[in-house]
Parts: sequence; structure tokens; C-alpha cells
Amino acid sequence: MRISQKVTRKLITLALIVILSAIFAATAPSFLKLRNVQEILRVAAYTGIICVGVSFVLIGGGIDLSSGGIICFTGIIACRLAMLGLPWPVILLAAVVVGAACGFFNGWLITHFYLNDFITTLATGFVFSGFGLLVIAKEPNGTVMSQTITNRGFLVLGKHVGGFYYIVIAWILLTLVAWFIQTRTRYGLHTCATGSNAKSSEMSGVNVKRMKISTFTICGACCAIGAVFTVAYQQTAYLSLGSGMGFDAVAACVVGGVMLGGGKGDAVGAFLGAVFMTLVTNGMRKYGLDTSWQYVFEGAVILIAIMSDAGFAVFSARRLRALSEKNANEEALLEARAKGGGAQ
Amino acid sequence: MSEELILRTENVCKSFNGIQVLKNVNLEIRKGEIHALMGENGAGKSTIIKIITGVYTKDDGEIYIDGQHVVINNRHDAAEAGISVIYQELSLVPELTVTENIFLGHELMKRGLPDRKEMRRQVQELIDRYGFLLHPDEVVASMGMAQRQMTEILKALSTEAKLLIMDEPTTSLSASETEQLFVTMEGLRERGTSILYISHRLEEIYRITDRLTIMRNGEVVGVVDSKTVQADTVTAMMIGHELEKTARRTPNVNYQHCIEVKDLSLGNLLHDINFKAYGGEILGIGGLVGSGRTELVSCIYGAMKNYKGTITLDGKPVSRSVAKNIRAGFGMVPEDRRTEGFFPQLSILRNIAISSYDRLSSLGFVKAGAENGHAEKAIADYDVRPAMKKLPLQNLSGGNQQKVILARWLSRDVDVLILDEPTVGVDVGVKAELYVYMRRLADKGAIIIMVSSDLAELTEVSDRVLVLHGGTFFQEFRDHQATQQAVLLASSGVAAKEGVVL
Amino acid sequence: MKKFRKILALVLVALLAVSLLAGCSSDSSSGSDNKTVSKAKPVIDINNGAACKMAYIPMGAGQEDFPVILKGMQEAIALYPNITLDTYDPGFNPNNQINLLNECITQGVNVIFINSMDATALNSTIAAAEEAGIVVISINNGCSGVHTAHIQNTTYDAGYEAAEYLSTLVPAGAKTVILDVAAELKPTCTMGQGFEDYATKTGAFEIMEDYAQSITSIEVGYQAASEVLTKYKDVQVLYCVNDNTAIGAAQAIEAAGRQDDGIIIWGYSGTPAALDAIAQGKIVGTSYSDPFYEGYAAMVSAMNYVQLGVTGHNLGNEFFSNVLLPTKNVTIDNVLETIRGTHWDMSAYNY
Amino acid sequence: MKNRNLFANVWAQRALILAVLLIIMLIGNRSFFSLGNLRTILMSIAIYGTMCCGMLLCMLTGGIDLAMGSTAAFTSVVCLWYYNGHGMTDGAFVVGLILAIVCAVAVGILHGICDAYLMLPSFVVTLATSKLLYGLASALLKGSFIHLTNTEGFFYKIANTKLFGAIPMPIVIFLAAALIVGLILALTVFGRRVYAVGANRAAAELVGIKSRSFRVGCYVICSLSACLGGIVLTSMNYITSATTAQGYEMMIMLALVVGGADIMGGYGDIAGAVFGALLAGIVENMIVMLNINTNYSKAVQGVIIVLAVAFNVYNNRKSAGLIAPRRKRAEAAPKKEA
Repeated sequence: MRISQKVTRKLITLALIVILSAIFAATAPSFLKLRNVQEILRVAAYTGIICVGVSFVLIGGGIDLSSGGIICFTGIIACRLAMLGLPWPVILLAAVVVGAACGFFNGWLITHFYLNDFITTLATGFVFSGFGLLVIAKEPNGTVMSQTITNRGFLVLGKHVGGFYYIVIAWILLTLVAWFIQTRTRYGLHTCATGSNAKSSEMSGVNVKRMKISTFTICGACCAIGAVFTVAYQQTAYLSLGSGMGFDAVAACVVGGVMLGGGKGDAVGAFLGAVFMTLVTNGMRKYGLDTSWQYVFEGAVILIAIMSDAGFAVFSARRLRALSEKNANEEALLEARAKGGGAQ
Repeated sequence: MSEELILRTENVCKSFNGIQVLKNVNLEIRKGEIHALMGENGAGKSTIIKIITGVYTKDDGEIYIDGQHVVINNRHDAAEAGISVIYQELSLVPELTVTENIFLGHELMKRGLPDRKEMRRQVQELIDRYGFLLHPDEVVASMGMAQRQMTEILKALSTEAKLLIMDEPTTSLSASETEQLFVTMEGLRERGTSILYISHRLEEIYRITDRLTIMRNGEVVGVVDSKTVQADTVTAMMIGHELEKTARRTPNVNYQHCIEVKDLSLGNLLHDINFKAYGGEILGIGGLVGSGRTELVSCIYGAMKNYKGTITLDGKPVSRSVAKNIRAGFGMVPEDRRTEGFFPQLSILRNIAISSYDRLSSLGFVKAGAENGHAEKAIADYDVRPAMKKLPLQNLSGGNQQKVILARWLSRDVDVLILDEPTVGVDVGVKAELYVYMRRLADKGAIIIMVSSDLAELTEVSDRVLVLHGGTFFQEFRDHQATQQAVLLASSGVAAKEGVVL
Repeated sequence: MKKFRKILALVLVALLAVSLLAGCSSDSSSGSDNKTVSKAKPVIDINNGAACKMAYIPMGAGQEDFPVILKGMQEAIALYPNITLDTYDPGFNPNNQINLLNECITQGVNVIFINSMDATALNSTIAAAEEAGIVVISINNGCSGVHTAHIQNTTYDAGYEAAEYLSTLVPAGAKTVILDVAAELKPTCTMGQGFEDYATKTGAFEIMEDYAQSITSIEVGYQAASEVLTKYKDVQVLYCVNDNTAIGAAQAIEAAGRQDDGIIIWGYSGTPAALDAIAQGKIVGTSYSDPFYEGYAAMVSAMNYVQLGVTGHNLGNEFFSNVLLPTKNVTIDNVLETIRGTHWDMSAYNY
Repeated sequence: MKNRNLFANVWAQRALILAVLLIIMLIGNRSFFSLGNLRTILMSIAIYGTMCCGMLLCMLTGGIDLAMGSTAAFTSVVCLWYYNGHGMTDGAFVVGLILAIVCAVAVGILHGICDAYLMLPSFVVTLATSKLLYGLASALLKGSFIHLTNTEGFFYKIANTKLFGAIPMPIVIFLAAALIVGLILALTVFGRRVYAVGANRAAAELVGIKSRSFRVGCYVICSLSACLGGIVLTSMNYITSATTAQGYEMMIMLALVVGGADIMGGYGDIAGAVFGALLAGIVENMIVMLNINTNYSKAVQGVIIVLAVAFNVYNNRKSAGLIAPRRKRAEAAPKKEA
């Protein structure tokens, strides 16, 4: 059975990752060290968990730029709760609830008022980081107080076991669950349908509005999970937590094949996208090269990814046309036969 | 074909804000029959279909499915009653596979998850039963037009549809794909599924359908057996009353001023097109929807650039750039005004003046006075209502929007005017006005090429008619020989006696 | 489809290979890391050729004194070809600084210099570095967690001495606004605190507001100062915690047409632009310290620690050694000789 | 069909918002109403206001440019790098400026081709180029930054002289840019075509406008305005680096949206853009004046933007007749009865 386009797209990203790691491993001594692999996975996990949430929104035909704000808000809440000495499950649950609420607010605002996803989530991102400032611990004279978390029950989340940070394990689990939901459950099918052709999905009885709101809610929850693990690792929360993550997560998803426009790609693609982007950044640092080249390279990689994907689409469109040309020459044959019959 | 009826409508009536659209429509479709429905644009065909499928609600009259009385207020009622529709623009989800599309909205669940194996098995079974060339796991996006059509049919059949309504399914299919579709439909007929087939193409009606209902002006004018009916009787019933004779104009044709098209071909759509359009005459181009008329005039206008062959105006080659042609005096009223015609949120003034800024500006700056004057004159000349030049065009009625687009070109006394379905969705009053303006322009010696599938318009308004069929010109009707029947026959490839076969 | 995938993969590999080869060729250090860094910290005898890798992580590309500190460091290791120093650009983002710290740990670097963006955010990562036997030295804005050394020019005394000098220029109880560092840097940059303590002790200044806002550029300083000017019409002294804010404040006053109201502006760290502004009388003065010496001192202490094989973690001490470099009040009278002696790149100014 | 309802007209809505803000300030802090404070507000929005005018043309034709900040940084770095490297004479400045303009045009063309011809998502493309330009700028300066020191040269005078002794040049440049773009949109054929391409690209093609190359032109103008903004900002701060004008593109887009523009194109005008920039500046200033923690400014602007977007959608849908008065919506008669 021919491998479907989705799998091919993921194979390309996987191939790039393998090639890139091979090159880095060959030329940079410290690349293959256990600690470096751990580090790559940990950083990729932080972006990856947000990418899982964003992939739901992208597949559903929307876009979410407020993940930075949600991370800041839920991260600070987690930090405040951790200072109170609560165990990590309670904190994680509280953060996820708040994150989901922020996501729901996004989805409700967009579907209820027919607003444009891009601008609305950009604006709500600012609003959520404003909430973050509201809840952060402050000195009596109003300036922000910086706190170091010492609550053992919470800091365990930042540790690693058998070489894998808990955030990495959570990331892999989340990706598998998300992939299962997106490809195996009815909800996933309906999300993909809504993203690909909202009108006909609605005609077939899919509640498009509820779909859109739920994708944003899931995205909010994932941002909260990512924030909690990061705060646990850094043992503190600060105002600029998660800044710029909104765009990086979308870029990683696009590189992983979850394209804007809806219906394409899935969580595993986003996983590979996150790994690839982190790999590029990490690898480039190995050469003591002026880090500005790392930004140049990152920009170039994103451009190549979208162009190759567009090329991919154009190529498959050309393949389609070739198919119909093949039918055309059959036509001459049929034309002759039809003329023979003719009408009375 | 057994005798009892799958569908019977009894005196169904429907009117929209005062206009009676359907008058006592009785439609009868037998079990296991492919029943055709024909009628001119505006005869009420799609309204009765929309009532049967629950898009509109009927004013009165009854609908019987399988003999039982049925109330259909929305799509779900229609689906439960076993009626499903395939619209012209398909309603498939490109990113999903065939199986997922077919079961979208009513997936079979097992232990809370969609039961993929079972659904795939059922789809495979349907495919084998009807002999489609489909694979259950192929993604719709990577499929050709015919395969998508089959998937759409399969989707209808998967809900045990007793009656399948197909609205002009073959417009964008190639001949081989159409043939595949007919084989499928014959397979459905054997298995007892009845099909209501709407089409303009007579040869298709002969080829595939058993009986044919003809509608005109919201009434059923006759039900005939497709196999034996003569083409002339069908067209006569469709046209019925003679259009009240508008004064036929005797064009003073200026044979020097002409556009000549020499052996033009475009992909596998058009091949060896040769004709001339003379100044002072209105040349009508007939043919069925999808026979390449729009593409032909787009080549002349320069909007389509990848054609082979030569087009010359008074001997000089016509450029392939729209901007140069406009400066040379070309103008085009596009087929679909909403997507290609007007600028919704811009004012009437802007919509009219947009084509004439070469005249209304100097050194790149728009002369406001000239622009206002130009627009106000156009609004007055062509009686655009409401005559408020600052009003966004989206707030106007269809007729007035079309007038604005026409005014866009007539206001710069264009030399070559191309009109593509100029009077679709326009009320009768505005229609007559548009014809007057066109005739006035022709009298000034301009070349006018009008593409239309409104037979009355084609025969009455244009002085000469060329009919496209099978990718090339099939027949020509000179100096008003064209009758609606002749044109209709020609567009189906049946040579009418009046015209000259090319 | 197969053909396309092959072409795409080949193009990508070629691109990656070319850009990386370019990268490798420009990489001077291929230090053969002969001794793997084990748990216990071995003594690296740099004086006779033992290789030593060092990394400097500033706040970001726009940090003004970064090139001068780097010049100081490079000067200190000029005679040691076996010591290599790499620099990184975290782009003013604490999360990137954490990732870069981990990067250095992985590359088995021996010494890390860092200007931290947040007093507490980096603590856990720095502790990890210290445990791996890496000497971590923070410069200027330091970290509250345990690390080997914190080199900074005396921020508290700078504020105190500046207040002392300014009190001689203004009548007691002069209305003052402190344009202070952002909250997260307050624990380690205490010049504002020094100024305030002097004011409360001697009553020389009436502090109207401690405006805690992270100001990195002159333009942001300009906006903050002009807003403060309109809020407090009668302000007499503007104590700014960095020179960009001071120059921005001078611009704001000029724009408001109040240059002859005698509003006193005092900066901090003495960048070329500030020295030039002092020379032209736009600002009254600044607490000057030459970042070159900071870099030099940091490198020297790093080399000592590396030779002794001692890190803050090994010493197990609660408090890390804090090297305070004195700041000098530079005003119109001693600005010219300071300019002559400074390591700042003053070539752009014609002195 | 003029709707007499007071708040339907866009200008009434804007006047209402301004009135509310001014009343708050009357209660809050009187010194808000000084001429000096007005100049402060205008100075704070001068730079990205200029860039708003360039971005307006791009947004009107349905484009998005997230790389404006990095374009401003990169072009100003190139200009100053050349200026300092070649004796800081006015001649060197002109050559530097030409180099910067060439870079800006190149960036604009890249964005235009990716969006109009290759149909790539311009959101991700411009995000990628912004990273690319940041990297190139910091590579050129080896990660640090570059000073503008020649205070006699024209480069310095751009932002530091005052027109008629009172109005700082950046404000003059901002108002001039707004005026020029306003004139272009109101009076020139180019302006008419911008609105036509924004309203309906296919229809524009049929009226003789090559909408694809036209949109590339708009992207180029957008990048050029970013270059102008970068140069003026550098002259103001006597310093530039890869991080100059970082994050400006967000403020610009939000200001345009508050001013009535639509991400999908076709809506918006220069008065709206100026109003959006002014409103952002006023809010920023108010927050400082009312002693609110300045980090809240982004959150407050977020709220205002969501309200503005809701207003815009409501206005556009109402004028398009999508929101019919209650009565008529019950039985929406079909427009085209086949």
C-alpha cells in the first residue's frame, strides 16, 4: 500500500534529523555526550509540549499566538503555589485548569465574535502576561519579589531519572496521547475535517464551533503543563517566562509538517519539528561559532521547510495533472466509440 | 423498473417575497429509475430540489416517499427519508480518506473509538458492489475529479439513500470520466436505487435516463420517455412561449473592423477555433456550461495567456496583457460578478472609475473632479439605483451591481466589449436595459462578443450565433436564423437545419 | 514522488554540509580535551600548557560594556595560547542563558563567566555547573545562588558616594527620583539602595519615587525620564542606574526645554557616550569604573581558582567571594584625564 | 441607507474612546494635559508610527510582515557600519543609506515573491526572515553594537534637530510619512489600486492591475518604511545593534488593527493608522502617569485591541448587511433565485 503523504512528510523531517545529528556527531566531540543528548531532549521537550497544544489548533484550521502569555501566567501561579508547599500533582492540576480556562477564553472569543485568530490570540497573549504580573509575588512597595522555590514535593518535577528529565517523559507521553487522539479517535477526525473544510464538515453534522473552542482549550492546557515543568526546573518564575514561545512553537510545527491552513500533519510531526529546531540550535553552538550564525541558520531552515512543503504540494498537484493527462489519451478512443453510437 | 413510486410530490407551491416560484409541481420518480429533470435557468428546477432535500420549506403541497407522507423541514429529515444530494461543487473534506469522508458525522464506534476496520470493510463492500475504481484509504486531496464524484456518490449510498439527486455532475468531467459515471449509474439502477438527474445536455439524457420531466416558469409542462422523445419536442416544451419580439436590429456591420481568431487551441479544452467578430454586430457564443466559452473569451481579453494560435484586431496582434488591451479599448464583464466582478466594500464611484484611471488622472494623481463627473454621468446614463455614488457596492441589488460593472466599461466608450453571462440573476426589467445599452454600443461600431446560456437572449439579442461543442465551433447561425431550439440542439452536438455546420 | 524526496534530501545535506564546514574552519579551538572532567576537580596547570576552555555568556548582543569586558579578559590570557574563550548571545532571554549554561557544562568547559538576566532564575543551573567542577564567575549583575566569585564594581558604594558628592551641589531635601534597575536585578545591583540609604541617613535628598523599570536603551531612558519630568515638575536630581538612562534623561530635559533649570543627572558605569556627555556638560557626572579591569580581574581570579582546583561548591561555603572594584566619581573636572586613561573605545569621539 | 445611530460611524467610536481616556486623566493626573507631555507621547510613537504607514499599504493588500523590527535593525546596522567605516562623512552616509535601501528592497521583494507568487504563508516566511536578519546584523557587528558619534554629520542631525525650534524631527518625519501615504491613498491611482487589490484580487486582475507584482511593490514599501524607522531610531539613540526596534512589528500591527485595518486586507485608512499609533502612545503614557506598573501596559493594550477588533468586525459585517436588523433576519430571502 503506497505510504501516504503524511508519513512521507514525517520521514523527510526524520531523515533531516538523522543527517544533521550524524554531521554534528562527526564534527563536534561533545555532541554525543549523554549530558548533551539529555539537554537537547529537555529543551526540545519544553518547546515540544507547547507544540502538541498548538498542533491541535493548527490542524483545526486556527492559529494560537497566546501560548507565551499563558505560559507566563500559569508558570507564575505554579511558582506561587509551590512557595506554599503544595505537592506537585495539586499544582499541576491547578495550572492545567487555569491554562485550559485561558484557552477556552481564546476559543470562545474567536468563535463567538467571528474574530480573526491571529490578532485575537496575539492580543490575549499580552492580556495573560498582564495577569501574570497581577499574581506575581510583590514587595510591599510594589516591585516584583524574586523567589527561589525550595518545596521538595514540587522540585522533583525538574529532576531527571535514568538520564531522562521528567519533562521529556511527559512530552513523549503527551505526544503519543495527542497522536492517538488526532488519528484514532472521532474527535481527531472531526478536528481534521473542521480544519480542512469547515463548511462541509458542518453540513455532515460536525459542531465546528465546539471543535474550535476545544482545540484552543487543549492548547491552553498543554502550555500550562510546559510552564509547570519549566518552573520546577528553574526553581523560580519570572515575568519574561515564555516570551516569544508563541512564534517558536508555530514555526516548529510548520517545520514538522503541521501546516497553517488546517487539516495537515499531527502531533508526531510537531514532535519531530521541535526536535529538529532544538537540534539545529544546539548543534550550531558546538562550533564556538559566533552565535549570530545560529539565528541565520534557524531562519534559513524554516524557509527551506516551508518551501519544500509548498514544492511538495506543487509536485503532488503536477502528479495529479499527469494522472488526468493519462485519461485524456484514453478519451480519443472513447470519443470514437461514442460517435459510433450517436443519438436517435 | 417496478411501477410503485419512490418519490411523489403533489401540488407543491413556493413563493419568495411575492413572486410565485413553484406552481403545483407534481413530480413522480419510479423505483430503480433514472429520471431526468430539465428546464431553463429560472424554471424552478433547483427550488423543487431544495424543497425535497430540506434546504427550503414548501409553502403547501405534499411529498410522498415510498408511498408514505413525509414532512421535510431540514437536511436530517431528508437524509432519514433516504434522499441525498450531490451538488455541483462537491462537499468532500480533502484531507480525509475515502472511508473517513463517507462516515463523517456518523462514524461506527466500537468501545468508544471509531471502528476503522468495520468501516473500511463496509466501504470496500460498497466499492465492490458498484464497481468503483476507489481505494478506501486514499486521501481525497490526491484524487482526480471523477474519483471524487464517485466518492460523493458512495457517501450518498452509504446512508442507504433510496433516491440520489445529482445536479449537473458531468460539467467538469472529461468524456472518459463521464462514461465511468454512466456505468456506475447503470449499476445503481440495477440495484434499485433511483436517481434524479439534472442536466442541460440532451445527449446525456438520451444515453442514460429512462424518463424526463420538463419544467418551465415553475410548472411541470410534461413528462416524456427519454429514449423515444425527439429533440425538437423537448426544446419546444422547454421554451414554450415565444419571447415578445424585441425589434430585431439590422446591424450595419463594418467588415474592416474585426477581431480574427486563427486556429486557437487551449490544453485539451479547445482546439482549432477559427472565427471573426465584426464591428457593429453582437456575436453570441452558445454552448453548454463547461464547453470552454469562458476560457475562449478570456484568451481574447488577455486574462488567459497560455493559448496557442493567433488573435488579431484589425490585423494587429492582440496582446496577452489585460492592461494593454484595456488601453486599446477592450472591456470584459466577467461570468461570476461576486468573485471576479466587483469590489464589495468600495463605493459605486470607485467601482466604475477603476477601469478608466488612464483618462481620469495626470502624472499619477487622480483628478477628483473628473472622477466624480465620470461616475455621476455613468450612474445617470445607466440608471444605477440608489444613485448614491459613495455607497459601498455590496449594498446594491444584483441587477444594479451588474449595471455598475457594465457602466465601468461603457463609460469609457470601449471598442471591444466581451460579456460573459451578463444577465444571470438579473430581474427582467434590468435585463432589457442591458440589451439596449449593448445595442447602442454596437451601433457605434464596437465589436461585442456575448457568451450566454440563456437561449432567448442568445437568439434575440445577438445578430450572429456560434455554438461551441466538443472543444470547437460546431455550428454558426447567421442573420437571426438562430432559434432557441436550433441553438439548444447545436450545443448538444445535433446539427440543426438552420445553421451552417462548421 | 520517490525522485523528489531524493533530490530534496540531497539538497538539504549539501546545504548543511557546506555551512557547517564553513563553521568548523573558522573554529580556532579544537582543544584536545585530554583530561575528562571527572567529579573531583583536578588541578589544571595552565602555566605549563594544560588546556583550559572558558566561556563568557553576557546578557545579550546589545549589552554595552560586553566588548570592553571581553577585551580585559583577552588581555589577561594573551600569554596563554592554551586557554580558549568562547562567547555566546542569549538575546536578553533568561531561558536562553540557562540553555547556554547547560551547553557549557556539556562541552566540559572549565570556567564560565556570566552577566545574569535574573538574580534567581539561573541558580539551579549554576549549582549544577559548580557540581560538575566548573568555576562560575558572575560579573556585574550576579546571582543570589552559590557560585565561585562575583566580580562587580561597588554598586552600593557607588550609589552612596554619588549621593555624598551630589549633596554638596544641592540644598538639603532636594527632590530626587531614582531611575532604578528592574526588580529582578535589585538583589545584586544595589546602587539605588546606596543612594537611598545616604538620603535617609543625611536627609540630603527627598526620594519621590524609585522608578523600577528595565531600561537598556537611550530611547527607553528618554521616555521614562520625560514621563517622570511631567509627573514631578519640581524634580531637581535624577539618579540613573546606567548611562543610557542618564543620556536619555538629558535628551528629555533638552526636549522639554528645561536644560537651564539645573536638573542634576548622575549616571553609572561611565560609557563613552556618558563621558562625552559629561565633557559637554549635558550630565553632571557618573560613577565610573573601567569594565576592562572587571574583565581582567575576573579572568585572573578564574585562573587562580582553576589552578587551585577550587570552586564555590568545593569550598562548601554559604557565601561566595565578592570582588568589589571601586568606582570613581567622574565629573567635569576629571573627565578628560579619565577619557585618556579609559579602555573604552573612544576612537569615535575626538578627544 | 445611512444609519443615524450615533455610534455606527467609525469616527464617533474613536471620539468616544478618546473622551473616556481624557476623562480618566482629568481625574487621574492633570499634568497629562501639558504640551510637553504631548511631545513626549508623539516622540514615543514617532518611530513605529512611521513604520505603521508603510505597513498599512502592505496590510491593505492582505500581506503580513513580522520582520519589520529586524529589517529596521539590519538596515540601520548596515548604514551605520558603512558610515563609521568610511570616515563618517555625509557622503559616506549617503552611500550607507543607499546600501540600506538596497537591503530593504531585497527583503521586500523576497517577502513579496514568497507571498504573491509562491503562495507561502507570509506569517511564517517573515518570521523566518526576521530571525535571519537578526543573525546577519549581529554577525556584521560580531555580536555587539555600533556607535553614532559624529554629532556634526547629517546622520546625527536627522533626529536631533528641531523644526522651527520646537518640533523634533522624528515627529516631523512621522507626520510627513502619514501625510504622504495619506495623499497616495486618497489622490493617486496607486492608492485606488491598493484598495482594489485589497478588496478583490481576481477582479483587480480583470481591470488591468497585475495584482501579484503590485503586492510585491507594497511589501517593498513596507520594508523601506522599516528602513526609514531604523535610520531615525539610530540617529535618535546614537547607537544601533541587532536588537534595535525588536518587537516593533507587534506594536505596529496592533496599532493598525485598532485603527480599523483588517488582517485579510481591504479595510483601513491612514487616519485609522495614526489614531491607532496615537492611542497606543496615550495608553502607554497614561499608565506611567497613573503610577500603574508599566508591565501592565501590554495587558491594557491587549484588552483595547480585542475591543477594537470586535468593533471592526461588527462594523464591517454590518455594512456588508450580514447583521440584518432582527426583523428581517427571520426569513432571509435568497438573493439569486435560479
